[in-house]
Amino acid sequence: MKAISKTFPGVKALQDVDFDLLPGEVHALLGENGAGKSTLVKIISGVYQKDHGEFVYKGKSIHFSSPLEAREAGISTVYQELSLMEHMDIGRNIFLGREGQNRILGILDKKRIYKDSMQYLKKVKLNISPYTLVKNLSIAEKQLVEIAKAISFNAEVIIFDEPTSSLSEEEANNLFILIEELKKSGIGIIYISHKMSEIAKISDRITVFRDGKKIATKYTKEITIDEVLKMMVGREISLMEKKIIENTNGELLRVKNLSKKDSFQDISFYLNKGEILGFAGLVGAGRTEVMRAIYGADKLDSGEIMIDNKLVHIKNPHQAIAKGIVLVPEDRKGQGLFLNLGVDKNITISSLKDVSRFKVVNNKKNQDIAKKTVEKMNVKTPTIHQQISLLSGGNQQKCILGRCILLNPKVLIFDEPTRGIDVGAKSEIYKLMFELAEQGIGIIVVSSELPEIMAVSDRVVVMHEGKITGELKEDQINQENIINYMVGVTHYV
Amino acid sequence: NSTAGKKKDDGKITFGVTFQTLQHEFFVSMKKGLEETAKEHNVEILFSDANFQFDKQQSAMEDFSSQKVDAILTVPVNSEGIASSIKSAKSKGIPVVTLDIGSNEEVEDLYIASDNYLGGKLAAEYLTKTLGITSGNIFIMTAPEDLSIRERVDGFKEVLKDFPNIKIATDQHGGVSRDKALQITENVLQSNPKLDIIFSSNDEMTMGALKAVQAAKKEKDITIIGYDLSQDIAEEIKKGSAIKAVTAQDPYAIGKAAIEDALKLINKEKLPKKIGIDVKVVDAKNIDEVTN
Amino acid sequence: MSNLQNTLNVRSKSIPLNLDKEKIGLIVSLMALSILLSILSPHFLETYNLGNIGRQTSINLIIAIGMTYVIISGGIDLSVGSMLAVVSVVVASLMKNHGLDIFTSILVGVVIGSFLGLINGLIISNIKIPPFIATLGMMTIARGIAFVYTDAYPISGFSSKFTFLGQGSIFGIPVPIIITIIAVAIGIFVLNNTIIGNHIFGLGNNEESARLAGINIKKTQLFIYTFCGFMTAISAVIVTSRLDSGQPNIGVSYELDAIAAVVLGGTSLSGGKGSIFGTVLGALIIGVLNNGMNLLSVSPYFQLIVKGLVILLAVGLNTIRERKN
Amino acid sequence: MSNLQNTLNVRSKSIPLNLDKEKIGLIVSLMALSILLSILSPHFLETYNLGNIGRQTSINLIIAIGMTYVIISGGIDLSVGSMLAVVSVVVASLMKNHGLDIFTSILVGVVIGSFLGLINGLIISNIKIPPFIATLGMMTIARGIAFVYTDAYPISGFSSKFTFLGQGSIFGIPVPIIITIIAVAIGIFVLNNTIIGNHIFGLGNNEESARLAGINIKKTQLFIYTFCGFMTAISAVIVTSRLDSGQPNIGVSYELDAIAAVVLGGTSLSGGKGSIFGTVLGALIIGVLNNGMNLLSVSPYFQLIVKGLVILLAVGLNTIRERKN
Ligand SMILES: Nc1ncnc2c1ncn2[C@@H]1O[C@H](COP(=O)(O)OP(=O)(O)OP(=O)(O)O)[C@@H](O)[C@H]1O
Ligand SMILES: Nc1ncnc2c1ncn2[C@@H]1O[C@H](COP(=O)(O)OP(=O)(O)OP(=O)(O)O)[C@@H](O)[C@H]1O
Ligand SMILES: [Mg+2]
Ligand SMILES: [Mg+2]
Repeated sequence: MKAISKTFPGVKALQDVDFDLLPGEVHALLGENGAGKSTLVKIISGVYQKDHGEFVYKGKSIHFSSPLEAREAGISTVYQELSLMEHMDIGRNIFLGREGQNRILGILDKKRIYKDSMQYLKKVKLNISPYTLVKNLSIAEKQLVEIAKAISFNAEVIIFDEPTSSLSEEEANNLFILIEELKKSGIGIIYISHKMSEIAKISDRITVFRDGKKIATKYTKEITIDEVLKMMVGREISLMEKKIIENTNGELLRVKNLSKKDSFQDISFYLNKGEILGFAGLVGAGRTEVMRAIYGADKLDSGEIMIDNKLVHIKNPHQAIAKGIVLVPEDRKGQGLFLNLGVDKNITISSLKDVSRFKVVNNKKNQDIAKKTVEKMNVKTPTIHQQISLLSGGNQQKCILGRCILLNPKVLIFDEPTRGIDVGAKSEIYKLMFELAEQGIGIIVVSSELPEIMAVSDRVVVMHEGKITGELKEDQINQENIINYMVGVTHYV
Repeated sequence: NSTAGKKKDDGKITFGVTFQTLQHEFFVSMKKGLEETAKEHNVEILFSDANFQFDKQQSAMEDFSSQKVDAILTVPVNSEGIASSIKSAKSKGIPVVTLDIGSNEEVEDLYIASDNYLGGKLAAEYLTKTLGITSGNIFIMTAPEDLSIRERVDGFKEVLKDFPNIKIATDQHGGVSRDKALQITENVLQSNPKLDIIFSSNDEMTMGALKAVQAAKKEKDITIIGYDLSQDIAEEIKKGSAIKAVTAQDPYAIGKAAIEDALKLINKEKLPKKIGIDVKVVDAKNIDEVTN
Repeated sequence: MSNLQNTLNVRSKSIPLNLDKEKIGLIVSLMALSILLSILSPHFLETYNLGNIGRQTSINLIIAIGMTYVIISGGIDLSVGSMLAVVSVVVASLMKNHGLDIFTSILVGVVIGSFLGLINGLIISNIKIPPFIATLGMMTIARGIAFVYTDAYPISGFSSKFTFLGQGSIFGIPVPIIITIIAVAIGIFVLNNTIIGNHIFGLGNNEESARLAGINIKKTQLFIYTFCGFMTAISAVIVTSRLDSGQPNIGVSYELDAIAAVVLGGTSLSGGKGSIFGTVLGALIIGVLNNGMNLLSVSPYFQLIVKGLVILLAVGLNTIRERKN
Repeated sequence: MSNLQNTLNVRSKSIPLNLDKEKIGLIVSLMALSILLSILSPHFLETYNLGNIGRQTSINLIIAIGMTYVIISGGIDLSVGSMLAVVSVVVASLMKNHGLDIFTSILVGVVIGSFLGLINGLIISNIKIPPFIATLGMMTIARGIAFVYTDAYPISGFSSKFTFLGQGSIFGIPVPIIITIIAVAIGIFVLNNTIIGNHIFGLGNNEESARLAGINIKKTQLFIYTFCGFMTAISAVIVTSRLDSGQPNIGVSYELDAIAAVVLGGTSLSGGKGSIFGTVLGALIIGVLNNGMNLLSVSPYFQLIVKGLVILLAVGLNTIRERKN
């Protein structure tokens, strides 16, 4: 691939990227969130079309206009987002769309489907009947089914976009053995992951992306992890320093022994006024679920929540807001935005009460508030009536932040606050967090980006498989310590 | 042969006709009577089908008023709701004739119909006197939301009072349509194995009842008396099926009379307020002369 | 003072006359249809006929206002026709059989209509039965209630004060039209200028986002279906007065007319966007079409075909245009 | 998961009857209802009455098979009742007025039914009008066509060979029941054992993922709505034969009965899951309920209330149970 570029509204996802893959090689893509890895991979697999550049496959310049074409040409992909049919069984999922179109009368060859599926499931070491419905599987099992599906195409190129993000160590190791086998049979593999140890273990070459640009391609053997990290982060994270608040004025929030079956157990921590508490952990560690439970979005099985040393019972987000807890959800599109509505309505929908009398909204005041928020948050939008779906991700995120701040929270929980957001916007959001902290608001930041956690947190809580494995303060906060807790190693502190 | 009605500038007389439904053979025959007679008299007719919706009928009558028709002929969706529409049309100087069903406030200029209550009585008398059946279990298939059907059933039951040995096994809603009546009769036959007689209060239900009786192979055991004649029923009576007789209205005659009398009405001829069209019981003996 | 501002505000901005392309398309269709009809029939443009169109449209339009709320929120209400019948017979029976005064009778009727809507809302928000099924159940049950309550007899003949509501005029404007205008104004105001109106849009856009934004989903759904029941009850009073009769079998298939008006007016069946003004246009197009076909004496069977084609055409053109953008 | 479990799993799940908890719940409800009725009415369990239930259920059930496909795919078909009327009058008129033989008449009728379904499919897949609106349009248009075609007269009186289809028996089993069993078998087979069946589920689960998987969405939708038209046409032939008459006004509100059967049977209105076996149970529950209420002479108005409550109850229990898992 030569000089590939791709622009989305508001984001230059890829700029002049070169990339090559040899048969029988594992080529790893590295880079922070939003660096453009998935975008490149989606161009290769025909989901997106490149804006510029050339794509050469097996010696020929080629263009895929649909995922189907790419797959037929021998490129198969495990996407970052799962795409299985929940109400169908595993076998049917694996063979959906290619049940053998040439058979007379279009009758399903069930025997083959389930027998072959069983084979592929064996390869990924998933010991489950292919008749099991996908909706009954855990996330990890679903991920394995996606992988089984990808290898079932007998492709020449297989792309894995963060395949281990929700796998246990053992499951991941099985995958590595499988990848080794695929490699031996001459298949080229593109592998994306945030986990350095994996990359070191299985990849032959590494390409590092940063902000849509390719930084370098190196042989794995010739480079150290530290060097890679430096390339990934690259820039100095030159953020505004947070002013240390002299006296953190005591405790704001305390949770005790929160548990929810199959999600998290015995979660206890506290948050002080003006403090920023980071929550680190691998994807699937259960951080989101803890926060949603505190916010009343999901039910808790047991545990206590105290605000200002008073026990509170929160049954839904409405009550949480009334008690001063506000959550910025991780899935912007699915849980935050109202895509058909304007910027103004998206910003003010939670705080209409403040500009209302007898439930009638003073639209003028409301518009003023929306306008002020847009200015304050530096949202780039032509007018405040612009439909929010037309804004770039970062600007959308700022609108949701604006909405949350209008609620005058005591405790503000950010779940992946900068997911898919460009560098400039990121530092603006950090700046905002610091400002809020200075005003005495307690902030929790859940993030899968270590640099982010390290840059903003006064204190870091680390979770692993639904449990808190450690808590780090001040000079203890460094990459090594966090990663250790993240993978479940517990140290003496 | 009558050019009596000529008075409008364009020389053409126009009547607006609203039906409660045109999805029923009875009214389609009436429509034929109206159309053919209108042609004879060089009258133009505008048709509207309310499809059993009261307000749709009202709208149609208002629209006719807008068009300044010379008279409105209406088969009310029912006798209760129509009065206000009639009054409103009359206030615009348009005479109104009701067909088959009258308004309960009797505000129309002319009401042309067959007597449903009498028809019900005639049916019962045919059963008890002509056929001489004075005992047994009877299933009466009704549809009480329809006033004319209710009158038929009331008339029928009135006569039955004198025959205590005829027991009403069940008295059920026949669903008005053929398919519903078929299903209901099947079930009634099931719960009343000793049924002897069925009285059905409209033609489609009569056919549904017959099909159920035939399917149960009880054609020999059960006597069906119906109300209203349709082509299908005429065939069955001729064939000598379980339908022994029906009270026949003459919808074509109602239509014909409607045009003729409406013309008289706009020429200010004197007319009685109500004109009755004959009903009679039709059985195998007189079926040929009636259908010809 | 802020009240004044509010009012001004209403006038200047939030009035729905937010004339986007879609609405302009509808207005053009409506005008084209009207011009065509006024050429084909000399009676079409007469004042009396315009009054007819208004009176005839009012019943559907008032229901369609409630239906717009329901559909914007991502739901559907199949039970409006049956609820209308229940209110119609209750109001009639209170006046006629129980000798209550007009005002109380109407009040009770409206309360009952709203209550039936509330039950819809409870079933949908608490038991979480999908709106299609919940209101399908209510449709059957309420129809049964209307029949059982009256034993299938219509109840007729009210005082002229009552029939004035459906048949009378004030300053030459038919009362049903005046009521409709008020209902439209309320419908627009609540949807655009109140908290709950904003929440309805939020709910229809994305239920999960709405919940996390602190919107009380249950309360919002209860309001929506109650409001739809309320509007249906208003419509029921007009029908009852117009017919001078409470009818247990009135309103059959009214839900389809109301849904058609809403969808013609550009409100998306998948929820999240729409406007009352669009619904007004949609209802008017249907009303004008019906009136016109009557005036032109199109065969009643053929009218069905034309109506179906017009719905497909209008929605189809819209869909095609949207896809092009 | 252990090996034993695996084998069990494989065995139990490969049978299409897939007896999950939901189905067992339905079977229990059906049996409870039947036991209750056989206590209340001595005639309920007689062979002849069971035949009645079968005959009466067959018409709804055959339509509901097609409707199941539509709903699993995430759509809806409101036009089945009107399509049924068109086929009914066409078949009747071909035999009676045009003197065609039975076989050709039925064939043409079935082709026309499938063709109307195909048009639904074309409107939905190509113009992308939502199924609710597309089939609402077809519902109105097809009804109009049935009336225009016959001028509203029923067409009656066929040869006994034809009426045998609706009224006759083979080895004591009513022919409609035999036809229904074949239709059910086809319905189950196509849905579970063919590629297109697999694609229907895929489409209903997630249209976008289905497209990514290379499923031809248009072709699948065309098939689904054509199939629904086809099944409706089969049902139309049975109705016509049972009534010995082609009726332009038959089938009004049949869509609601069919949808109710499908949803009672556990097929989700939001698509992606469901089964023909569930639909069979759903249709039987409705059929037994109707039959039982007739046997017990329940007032028809009260029947409406009971029917609505049963639908709400069945779907409600299901929803509550699902939420608990
Ligand atoms: N469909 C889209 N529309 C608009 N912007 C997009 C779209 N897809 C991706 N982007 C943006 O393009 C940029 C690159 O995204 P991409 O998914 O390639 O990142 P990534 O390197 O895979 O990150 P991650 O590690 O989070 O998976 C991001 O800023 C993202 O917000
Ligand atoms: N949609 C889902 N369905 C089923 N299980 C889920 C789902 N989302 C998360 N889980 C499971 O819940 C657990 C916790 O996930 P959660 O999203 O809370 O983790 P997290 O630490 O916030 O990770 P992330 O970085 O993905 O947000 C994991 O075991 C995961 O497999
Ligand atoms: Mg990615
Ligand atoms: Mg998370």
